[in-house]
Formats: sequence, C-alpha cells, structure tokens
Amino acid sequence: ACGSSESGGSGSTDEEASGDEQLTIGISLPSATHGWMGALIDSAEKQAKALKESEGIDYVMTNAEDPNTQANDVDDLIAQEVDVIVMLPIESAALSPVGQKIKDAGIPLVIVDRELENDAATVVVKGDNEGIGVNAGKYFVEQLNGEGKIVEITGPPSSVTEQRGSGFKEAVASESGMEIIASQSGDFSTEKSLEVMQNILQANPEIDAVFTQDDGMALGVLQAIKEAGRTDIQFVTGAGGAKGVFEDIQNDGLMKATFLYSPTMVEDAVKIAGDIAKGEEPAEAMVVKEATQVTKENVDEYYDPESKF
Amino acid sequence: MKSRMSWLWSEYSVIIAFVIIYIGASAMNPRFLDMNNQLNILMQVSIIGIIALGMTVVMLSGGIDLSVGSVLALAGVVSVLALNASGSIWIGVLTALLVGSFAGFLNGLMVAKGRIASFIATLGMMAGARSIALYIAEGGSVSGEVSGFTAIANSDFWIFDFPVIIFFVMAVLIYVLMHKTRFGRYVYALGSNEKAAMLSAIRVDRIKIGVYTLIGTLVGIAAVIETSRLNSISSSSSGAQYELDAIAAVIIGGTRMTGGRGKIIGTIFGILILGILNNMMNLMNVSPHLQGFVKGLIIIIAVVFQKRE
Amino acid sequence: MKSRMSWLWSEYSVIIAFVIIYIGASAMNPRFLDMNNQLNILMQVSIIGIIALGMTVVMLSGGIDLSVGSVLALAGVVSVLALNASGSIWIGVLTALLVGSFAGFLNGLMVAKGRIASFIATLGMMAGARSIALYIAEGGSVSGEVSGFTAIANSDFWIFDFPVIIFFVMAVLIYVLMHKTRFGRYVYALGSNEKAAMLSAIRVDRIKIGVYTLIGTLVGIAAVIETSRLNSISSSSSGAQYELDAIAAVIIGGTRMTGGRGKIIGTIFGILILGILNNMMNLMNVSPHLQGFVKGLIIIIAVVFQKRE
Amino acid sequence: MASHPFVAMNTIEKSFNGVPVLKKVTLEVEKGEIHALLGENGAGKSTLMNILGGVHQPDNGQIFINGEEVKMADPHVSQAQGISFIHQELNMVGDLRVYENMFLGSEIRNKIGFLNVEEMCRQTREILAELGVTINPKEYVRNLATSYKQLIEISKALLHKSQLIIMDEPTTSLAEHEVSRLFVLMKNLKKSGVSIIYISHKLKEIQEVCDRYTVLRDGQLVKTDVMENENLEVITKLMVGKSISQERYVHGHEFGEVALEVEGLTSAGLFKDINFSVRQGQIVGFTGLAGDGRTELFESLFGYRKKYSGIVKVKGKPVKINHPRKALQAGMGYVPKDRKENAIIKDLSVIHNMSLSSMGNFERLGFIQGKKEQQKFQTYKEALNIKVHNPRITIDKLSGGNQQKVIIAKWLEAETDILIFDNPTQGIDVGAKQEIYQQILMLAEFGKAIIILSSEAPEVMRICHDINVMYHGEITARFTGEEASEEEIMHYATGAKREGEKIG
Ligand SMILES: Nc1ncnc2c1ncn2[C@@H]1O[C@H](COP(=O)(O)OP(=O)(O)OP(=O)(O)O)[C@@H](O)[C@H]1O
Ligand SMILES: Nc1ncnc2c1ncn2[C@@H]1O[C@H](COP(=O)(O)OP(=O)(O)OP(=O)(O)O)[C@@H](O)[C@H]1O
Ligand SMILES: [Mg+2]
Ligand SMILES: [Mg+2]
Repeated sequence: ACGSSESGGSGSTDEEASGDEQLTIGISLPSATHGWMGALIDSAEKQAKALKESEGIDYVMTNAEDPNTQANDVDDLIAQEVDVIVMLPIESAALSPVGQKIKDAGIPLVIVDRELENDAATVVVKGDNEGIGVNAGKYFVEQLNGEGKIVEITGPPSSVTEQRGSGFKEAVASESGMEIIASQSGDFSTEKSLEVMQNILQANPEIDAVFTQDDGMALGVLQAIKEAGRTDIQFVTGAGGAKGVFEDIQNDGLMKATFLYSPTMVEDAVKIAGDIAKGEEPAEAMVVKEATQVTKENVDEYYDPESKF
Repeated sequence: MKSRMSWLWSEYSVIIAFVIIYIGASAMNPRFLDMNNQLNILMQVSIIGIIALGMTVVMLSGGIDLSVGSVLALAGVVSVLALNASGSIWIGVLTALLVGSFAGFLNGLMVAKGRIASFIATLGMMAGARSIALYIAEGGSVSGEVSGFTAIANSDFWIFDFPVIIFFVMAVLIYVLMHKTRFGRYVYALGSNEKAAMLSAIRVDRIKIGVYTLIGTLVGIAAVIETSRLNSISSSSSGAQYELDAIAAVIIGGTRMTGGRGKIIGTIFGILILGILNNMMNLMNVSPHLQGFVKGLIIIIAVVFQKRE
Repeated sequence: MKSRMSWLWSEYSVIIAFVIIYIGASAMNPRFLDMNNQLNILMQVSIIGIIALGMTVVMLSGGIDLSVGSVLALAGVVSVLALNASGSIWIGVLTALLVGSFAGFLNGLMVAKGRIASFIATLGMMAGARSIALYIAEGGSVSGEVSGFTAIANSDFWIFDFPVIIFFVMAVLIYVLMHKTRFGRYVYALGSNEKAAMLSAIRVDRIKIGVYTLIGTLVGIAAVIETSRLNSISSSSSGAQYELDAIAAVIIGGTRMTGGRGKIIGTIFGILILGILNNMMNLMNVSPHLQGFVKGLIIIIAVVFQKRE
Repeated sequence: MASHPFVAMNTIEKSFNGVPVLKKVTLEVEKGEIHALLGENGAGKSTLMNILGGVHQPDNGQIFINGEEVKMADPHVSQAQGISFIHQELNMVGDLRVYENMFLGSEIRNKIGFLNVEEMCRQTREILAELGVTINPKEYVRNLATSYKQLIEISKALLHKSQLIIMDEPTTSLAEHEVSRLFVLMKNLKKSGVSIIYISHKLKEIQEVCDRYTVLRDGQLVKTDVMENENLEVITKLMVGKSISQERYVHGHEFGEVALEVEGLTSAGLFKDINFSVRQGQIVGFTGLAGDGRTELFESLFGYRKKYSGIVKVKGKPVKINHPRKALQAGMGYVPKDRKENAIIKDLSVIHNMSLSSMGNFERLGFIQGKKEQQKFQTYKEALNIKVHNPRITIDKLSGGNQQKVIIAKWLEAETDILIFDNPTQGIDVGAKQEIYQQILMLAEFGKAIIILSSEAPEVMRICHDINVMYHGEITARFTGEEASEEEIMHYATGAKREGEKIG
C-alpha cells in the first residue's frame, strides 16, 4: 500500500504497524461552522465508518478553524504515517504548501471542494463554485428577460463566497438591464439571512429576484419575504441542494431553482481514497461535480427524504 | 437644573447615545422611520435581547457567560427532538427551558463550587454544548414536525410580534427581580464586594448558581423563539457569536465589566443601538467587508460617551 | 518536605497537570512519544504560544485582548502586500511588526486614555481589524511572491523548527521583562491594585499603552510566522478564535482573570497542554463533533486542579 | 519672621457634587514641626490632604511650598515637591512582595536597568528594623496582618526622604508598642527638619507628639494653636462642640442566661483550645497584639472560616456553623474589621447597605418595600447620628466613621442576640466613638450578649465587663473590667506572662 514509505518499523512500538499492514485514511476538514460543512463532515465520517466495516480500512479525522491549524492537523496525519489523505483546504493558497508537503512525504492526496494552486493532489473531487454563480446568473438573465432588480445574499467573506459571487456578477453583467441593488452577507446562517433580508426588503420597495449563495440562507430569505407579504419578488434561488429547498421547489414555492453543490461529494473522495489506500490506481484525476441546475422539472431525481442537509 | 442634567447624563448616557444614533439613522435613510422597519428592528433584537437581560445579571454578579450561543443551539436541537417525539408543543417548550437552565446550573456549579473563573467555565460549556448539539443532530439541522409550533414566534399581538412581547415581559420581570427582590440586591452586593457580601450572611454560592441558572433559562426561552421562528435549528450555525453581541449590549448599556454596577434599562438601550446599527448597515447596503469596522467604531464611540469613573 | 510540596503545588499546579496529561497521553497512544510528534506539537503551539505570552502580560495588567486573531490577519495581509510590492523580506517583516504594534497601541490608547473596558475596546478592534483585512484582500487570501520568505518559518535549527526557537526566545525575553525590569513590576502592581499603583506615582496610562503595544508586536511576529509558514494569509479565516486559545492557555497557566497574579512559565505549560490535547484528539480519532466536548472538559479539569484562593 | 512657612494652603475650597466639603480653609506647616489636623469624621481632613497630595484638585485657593505657588496636578507633582502621603485607606498592592511595595514607583536598578532586588531587600529590612518589625521582605503583602501593612505604608513614606510626610490616621490598626516606636521615629525626623502633618482620632497620641494643631469642623477652620499646655477637653470640645468624658462607661447590671459558649475551639496554626462563654447583657472584650489570632477565631465562629474543631453552643444548644448565614440564623451578628474590604458594599447605597443582612424585615410578598427601608434608616440615622445628606448615594461617599455606623446599623437591624464587634471604632472620631459605645451599652442593657475585639487596651477597659487577652492564638489571661490595668494586659498580650490555670 504505502509503497513509497521507507520508515517501515522505525523502532516504533506500534502494534498495528508491526503486524499485518493496517491501512489508514487521514481526513482533514474545516470545522462545522455552518450547515453545509456540518453535513459534509457527517458524510465523511459515515463513509469512512462504512469503509472501516466493509474493507477494514481505518481512518483519522481532524477539524480546523483556520488554515494554520489545518496545517498542524496535516502534520499530525503525516506523522501518523497514514496511507492517504483527504483534505478540504480552508484556503486554497494557504494549504498549497501543505499539499506539497504531503506529496513530498510520499502520501497520496485527495482534495475535496477547493483546488490547490499546485499539482500536489493525486485526485481532485470538486464542486463548481464559479459554476454555481455562472449558472445562476444565466438562469436569472433567462427568467427575467435580461431586465430586473436583483438582491444577492452572500456567505461570510471567504474564497467560496468570492467565487460564487464573481461568477454570478459576470453572468449578470452581460445584460445591461440587470442590476444588483443590494449585496449583503447572510453568514451561511438561516437566522442571519432572515434578518438581513427583512432589512433589505425595507430598503428596496421593488425587487425582482433574490440570489442566495446557500440553501440554508435561502430558507431565511423565503421566511422574510413571506412575513413581509411582498408580491413583487418573482423567485429565489439557492445553492447546495438542501432538503427544505427541494421541498419548496416541489410545492411551487417562491424557490424556483437551486444549483447542486452537495456535501456528499466528500463520500466520493473518501471512497477514492480507500481505493488508493488499497493500491488501486485512481480512475480519473479530476472528478467535477457539476453545479447542476435543479428546478421543478428534475427535482424529484435529487430529492432524498432521509437527507440530513 | 444643571445637576439634574449631569445626573441624567451619568446615569443614562446610553439613552442619550441611543437618541443621537436614532436621529442620525433617521436622517441618513428616510425608510428607517417606517413603522414596519421599527417593528422589524424590535423583532430582530428580541432573541439577543432576552439573552442580554440574563447577561446583565451575570455581569452584575461579576461573571460572564460565553456559552449562551452554544446552549441555545443545544436547547433548540433537543427541544425539537422532544417536540417531534412527543407531538406536544408544551413538551418541546419545556424541554428547551430545562436544557437551558440545566446547562446554566452546571455553569453555576462550576463557578460557585468549583471556583473556576466564569470565563473559563463557560468557555468549556461553550465548546461542550455545541459539541453535543452537533453530535445529536449529526452536524445538520433539525426541523419541527408538529403544526402549531411555529405559531409561538410568528404570531402577533396588536402590532407587536410575539417575540417582542416576550422580550418586553422578560425585561419587566428581570427589572423587578433585580430591583424589588432580595435576589437582585444580593447580586449587586456580590458583584461589588464578594467577601463583604458573604460576611453579611449572604449565601454567595447559591446566588451565583441562581444567576447562571437564570441566564440558562432565558437562553432556553430564546431557543424556543429561534426554533419556532424558522421551525428548525442548525446545530452548527445557530447561536454563533451571540455571546459577543449580548456582552456588547450589556457593556454599551453601561454595566461595569467587573460587576456591581449597571442597569437593565441600559442593556435594553444597548441592544437597541446594536439592532439599529445592523439595520442601518443593511439599509445602506454597506459592504459586508466593512460592516465590522463600522460596527466596532460605533460601539466604541457609544462607550466613550459614557461616564467614566 | 511537605510544605515544599504544597508550595510547588500552589505555585506550579499547572506543571503537575501537564505531567499528568503528558503521562496519560503517552499511555493512550504510543505514537505520542515519537520524537517527530513531540517536535510537531512544539511547532504547532509556537504561534498561539507567542500570542499567549503577550496575553499573559495583558491579563496580568487586568485587561484582555480579544483582537489578536484579527490583528494577526491584518498584519499578515498588509505585510504580504508590502513584501510583494517591495520584493524585500525585511520590509515585509517590518510591516507586520509595525501594523501589529500600531493596532496594539490603538487598543492601549482606548483603554488607558479613553477609559474603555478592555473587553469592549479590543472587541471593537477585533471587528475593525478583520474588516480592514477583508477589505484590502477583498475577502480572499494573499500569497507571497518573494522567494526566501517561506524560509522564515520553514527552516530548522538543529532539530528545532525556527518558529519554536522564536517562541522560546520570546518567552525568555518576556520572562526577563516581567521579572527583572520595572515595567514588569508595574504591570503586576497595576493589575493587583490600580489605585495604589497610581498613588505610588506610577504612570499607569503609559504602562497600559505599553502592555497593549507589546502584545500587538508579538501578534506581528506571530503573523510573520503564520504567513511565512503557508506563504499566504487568509483575510477571512486566519487567526479565527486565536484569542480564545490564547486566553485559555493563560488561565490554565494559573493567571488570575482580574490580573496581578500569574506567571509566564504557567502560560507556557498551559499552551503545551492545549497542544497535547489537540494532538491527542487527532491521534485518537475522537469523533469530530465531540472534540469540542473533550477539549472543554479537560480544560475545566485542568483548571479545577489548580489552587483556589 | 520674614521667612515663609514650609507649606501654606490658602483659602482652599472644595465641594463634591455641589456639597461644600472645605470652606476657605487655611493651613500652615513650618519646617520641622509635627502638626496635628483634627476634626470629626467628615470634617474634611482627608480631603484637604488629598488636595495637598495632588489626588484631588481644589475648586479655589492656592498652595505654596517655601513661598512659591505650586499646582498639585497629580500625585507625581506632589511627590516631586518632597511630599509623601500615607493615605487613610491602605494602598498596598497585595500581590506584590513587601520590598516591591516599599519601592513601588522608585525602584533601585543596576547599570543595565534591571531591578536590584538585593539592595532593595536590604534597605527594606533596615527601615523596618527602625520601626521594630521583622518581616521577610520577600513575603507577599496579602499574607500580612493589617497592622503590618500599615507599618509598611509608613516605611514607604519614610524611604522617600521627604520634607513633608502626611500621615492620615496611620495608627488605626497598630498596637501600643508599635505606636510608641513610630513616635520615636517621628521625633527623630522632626529633629532632622522633616515636617509632619498628623491626623488621628486618638487624642492622647496627638498630645504626645504634636507641636501645633488645627481643628476643622464641617469643612471650616475652627482654630490653630500650639499644643503645649492645651487641655484635651478643650480640643475635644472644639471638634465636636461638646465635652466628652473619658471615664469607664460600663456599669454592673444583672446578666441573663449564657448566650454563647465555646469549648476547646481549635484551628491549626490560627488558634487553639479556646474556651469562654458570654451571658446575655454581658460585654466581653478580646485584646492582644496583631497576629494573636482573635480575628480568625471569630471569623471561624461566624462561619466564614470552616476548618476548626470544638463545640459551640448558642443558648445551650450545640450548633454547627459553616456559613455566616447559619451564624445569623443561630443569632450571631458580626461587624468585621477593615470595613473597606470586609464590610461595605461600595456600589450599594447607604440604605441598601443597612438592610442587606435582614432583607426579610423589609419584604412583603417577596418584594422589597423601599419606603420601609427608608423609614428604618431614618431611625438609625437619628439614633446613631449618621451624617449623610442623601442616604441614596453610595456608601463609599461617606466618611469612614459614618460608614462604620451604617454597618453597625446593619447588624442592629438583623436583631441578633449575640453581636461581635471587631475593631468597632477603627478610625472613628471621639464624638462618634462615644455614641458607638453608648449604643453598645444600650444593647447590653437590652440583654444582648456582646463581644468586642480591639487591639486598644483602653477601649476594652472602658466598655467591657470581662476582658480576655490573647497571645499566639491562645487566651492567656482573663480579667474583670474593674481589675484590669493597661500594664497587666500588655504583659499577657506580649507573652511575658501567662495565667494557664485560671483559664483552664
Ligand atoms: N470622592 C468623594 N465624593 C463625594 N464626597 C466625598 C468624597 N470624598 C469625601 N467626600 C465627602 O467629603 C466630606 C469630608 O470627607 P473626608 O474624608 O475629608 O473627612 P475626614 O475628615 O477625613 O473624616 P474621617 O475622620 O472619617 O476620615 C465627607 O462628608 C465625605 O462624605
Ligand atoms: N489570608 C491569610 N493567609 C495567610 N496568613 C494569614 C492570612 N490572614 C492572616 N494571616 C496571618 O494570621 C495571623 C493573624 O492575623 P490577624 O490579621 O487576624 O490578626 P489580628 O489578631 O486580627 O490583629 P489586628 O486586628 O490587631 O491586626 C497573622 O500572622 C497573619 O499574617
Ligand atoms: Mg479621613
Ligand atoms: Mg476615618
């Protein structure tokens, strides 16, 4: 498995290492500060547990609040001589040297969600943050016929927010009639978005549609619009693929579309990591989870009543 | 006359700061004065407001409670589970209150009997309660399945939303508790001079436990409102950083960090100032990147205006 | 002999707690004692460790500094920009130190001259500095483009990483400052009895400004290490919650929340305890949702062990 | 004489919150004199000195040092003018060591700027030796008894080699022999040309060391004159407006049942094998030197300290007291010493301090009746002659003596059968002292059992039926009030004599 590792039995009394080769996946994720990440962590752990049961592959999981702590976590994983590492970098730039370090240690690396700036990753499983913005932008242009007043509810400042926002702005800028009249942060939180949307509704008597960067926030926005009894708003879109949003789409609510960015992408990453640990060559070096547009037409394909997210 | 003014200033400078900010906000944005907007602001501050009332009591006693946000999430998650399991709204509400007050009671025990600095005891509770909430909800959010539950936070009474009424009632109750009962008197005494309070035959430990249990109960109430408002609660993001807003409101309201001095009325105006600030930043569409700066600046200015010792 | 022991206990109970945790960790996981792992832990605590040294001084003076994480991000962002613009590593480093100490100086001014409670003054700075960092870096992260810059944090000296050496040198410097110079003496006096210090004709205001400037400078140093380690800094996530870890280390180290009493040595062991905890949770694969619980619990136990007054 | 007085304060005026505290007060102090500043509690003595020391700014008036006008903007300026100030309230930094406190603000440093600990310790030891105290200079001040803290404050002022030392009630917690040492020192200082302003409520001391005196009353200058041949009665009359007798107060009257009985009370390192009993209507005194453990003894009895063994019986019933609340329920009240730390709640109003230990008396249906509190306070204000304009202001605005009276009122309101007073007249003027003594006597006549702790032998001799003397945590002698003499008490208090068999 870990063929490139030369430190086989370097005096350590680790019984697992001395006996038959125990395979281990190291997983380094950010901490659960919002719903999507909470769901992702949960998916990762479930998948890792499943692998442990079916294949006997062990796993170690770490969570970090900031890039430096994540670098520390990865150091710990390298020190434990895990066979493969799955990492969701908090910041691409900051974790790129860390990826290099993993590569230098001869450990295969599976990157989830956010790409590194170098080629340290063996496999990348990513969603398409920019795609979310671009696809949403296209949808807006189409639905509003190139003319309308739009409100944007962003995530807290971060590269994800940046990518989704700039994709959206680019796509919308193609039409001169489209105007983003307010752009405020809902912190990836339903309650905060509710509050922020209330205030935005107050400031803007005329709104045509609302773009939110996350389904959790979209739910707050829906509530605010409902409470204010506003009828000028034609639709709201989200991102991610949360159960509550799917249900609203199914029920012909104000929610008309969302763009897939499922936290379950980490399951693929963990599975791939398991395969790599067993010595298999990964089938492809890049797995892109399309930011598929989910609307009334195709929502039933994606709806899972058991989902936690 | 002059001494009257200076008395007013020294006792209620926060009210003057409030009036200035209020006038400023009216001048900057005509929509601010809109009746709906005013009611929105009241609604938006009610949850943190209820917590800030409890925080005032804790800080008057010379302590601090950093765990409010996490305990809110935990109480919310557990109460939704109880609600769904029992189908009874009363059981759901009661569970939230019980979880909140029990967490508070534990904080009180640690501070009073364990002699742990309140900062560290409640920091531990903050990590612990969040952790348990995440564990129970598997990192995701849980939604109520009992119809009628959402009515708690979404009903009106005359023009006021129900949460605003609850906030108001709680404010009156806590005011009476602090100024008309011996509990309140003892809290002030304890915060001012713990040893002298003890030598005055006050059971300091019980008062401390009472203080933390009280804020825990208030957090439980806040959890009910928050959960009922959106019929769901997120184990990861709900309540995040509530402690900072609550503490800021208390200090803006003129309560001394070290205890013994301060007023419930001050806290109410403190929380209103924060509410107006958030509202104005959304109304004015201030860049999310700069909102922290504006908010920090105005908080500091409001505090500078206050009487110094 | 017995009194010797009780003296040791009362003065250095944190060391005993450290030894217990250390032995516990060794027993639970044989990999813990691995030389590499030990060096990793040292490296991992060095950044927060440097900040915690400054926090000890601030807390001894009776204050608190919540802004360290945000100031670290701001200093990092600005220094990377200066580095890239000038191409000179020295200018980059100097900029970080200047930004850090200037932010600290402002904190000191607010506390000493503005008579603002340190909690609120630095809370304002926390919001403000983060905000400016986000604004400058447009919410994203900035990366160094000057080769050689990463060498600062990634070089070794004998077996020790360079950041560890810096931490060690800083610890010695701060120790000398606090115990061999009158600045240190005045800090203790001020934290213990501000009025008495003032009546002894100590210029209390200057000492306060000095204290906050000192921690600001240390945060600047930490920013250099953090930035250089990953060759980039994130305006949104870098430094998140560093204040809580630093404060926890100081309190675990036995410094009194209200100032006047405590030791630099204690803080060093406090930060080591936190480092071992994080390391162990990664080694033992504690469920990510439960890590907060375990950490909170052990911090509280470590503090309970300490001498009570 | 053409030359100027060393210090001259001219027509100083000062008011706090619109209440005038000093009204055109003038004070002159010559070089090398000890000048007594006298007056009732709240007369404005400390305020006048705070103005001289740069702590407060006067509303009007000038200060001249050697004939030159000086603006005392802050303590720094005052110190630079050669003025040291021993404040009425102790201003020690508890978390620093003795020598660190002593040199705080004027540390000795070596060539590279590091603190010269050895030199500072040496000088500390030296100066303390002059006052006859041996304390380890490296001991933390928080571990010291109050009297030592006060001696350190004094030493600190001596260290500065000042030209004027202001002593605001420096002897409140000093024992007799410590006071006499201080006086020797003061006289030596005087010889070397140092001036001293001396504030005290102990008039005997004043007569012993002072050259001139100035009396203030209600913020106004009453008289300045030379001390020699002046009758104490006259000065007292100037201060309080009436004459005060120095006679023994207490009369024999019938005692009731035994109210409090203590058998074999022991706490490791603090006190051992304490036996005594107090009857209803009896006043029992405990005296001794600093560190004799009497404070710890009664803090234990009152439940503040929990680690002790022995039997405590209240009205014949054994009680287990592990919290002050239990003591209150058993019928004990306790007026602690060092009121700033132990008694007053400085953020509560005067009225609320009064009612704090007996909230039940003011409650109806669980709510506090503010009016009732106020009425009750009015009666105490008259009975104890508490001087306060507005009882809703916080208690820290009152002068020390009036604060003490409020604390006594607090325990009177609690209506306990047993009352323990620890240093009840600390820092209290002669007039108020007499009022407090009379209150105590009246309480005894009502049948309360009273215990008085005091380091002043004359005090216990004047008001106690029985006197216990303590030494190193043990009761070494027991006298009746009539048979006691100051000299005898001193013998037992210093351990020169002990009377084992009589105490049992
Ligand atoms: N900071 C203050 N604010 C308001 N009033 C004050 C303040 N300091 C003193 N006073 C008032 O000024 C008057 C004089 O007080 P001062 O302390 O000078 O009296 P004193 O003569 O020293 O009395 P004592 O013998 O009790 O020490 C008192 O009525 C007191 O209540
Ligand atoms: N918190 C403490 N820690 C350690 N030692 C203490 C503490 N408090 C008091 N002591 C010591 O106990 C002894 C008794 O002190 P205490 O202040 O009770 O004396 P006292 O009899 O009340 O005298 P006085 O009232 O005249 O000052 C002293 O030696 C003192 O140093
Ligand atoms: Mg005085
Ligand atoms: Mg006095």
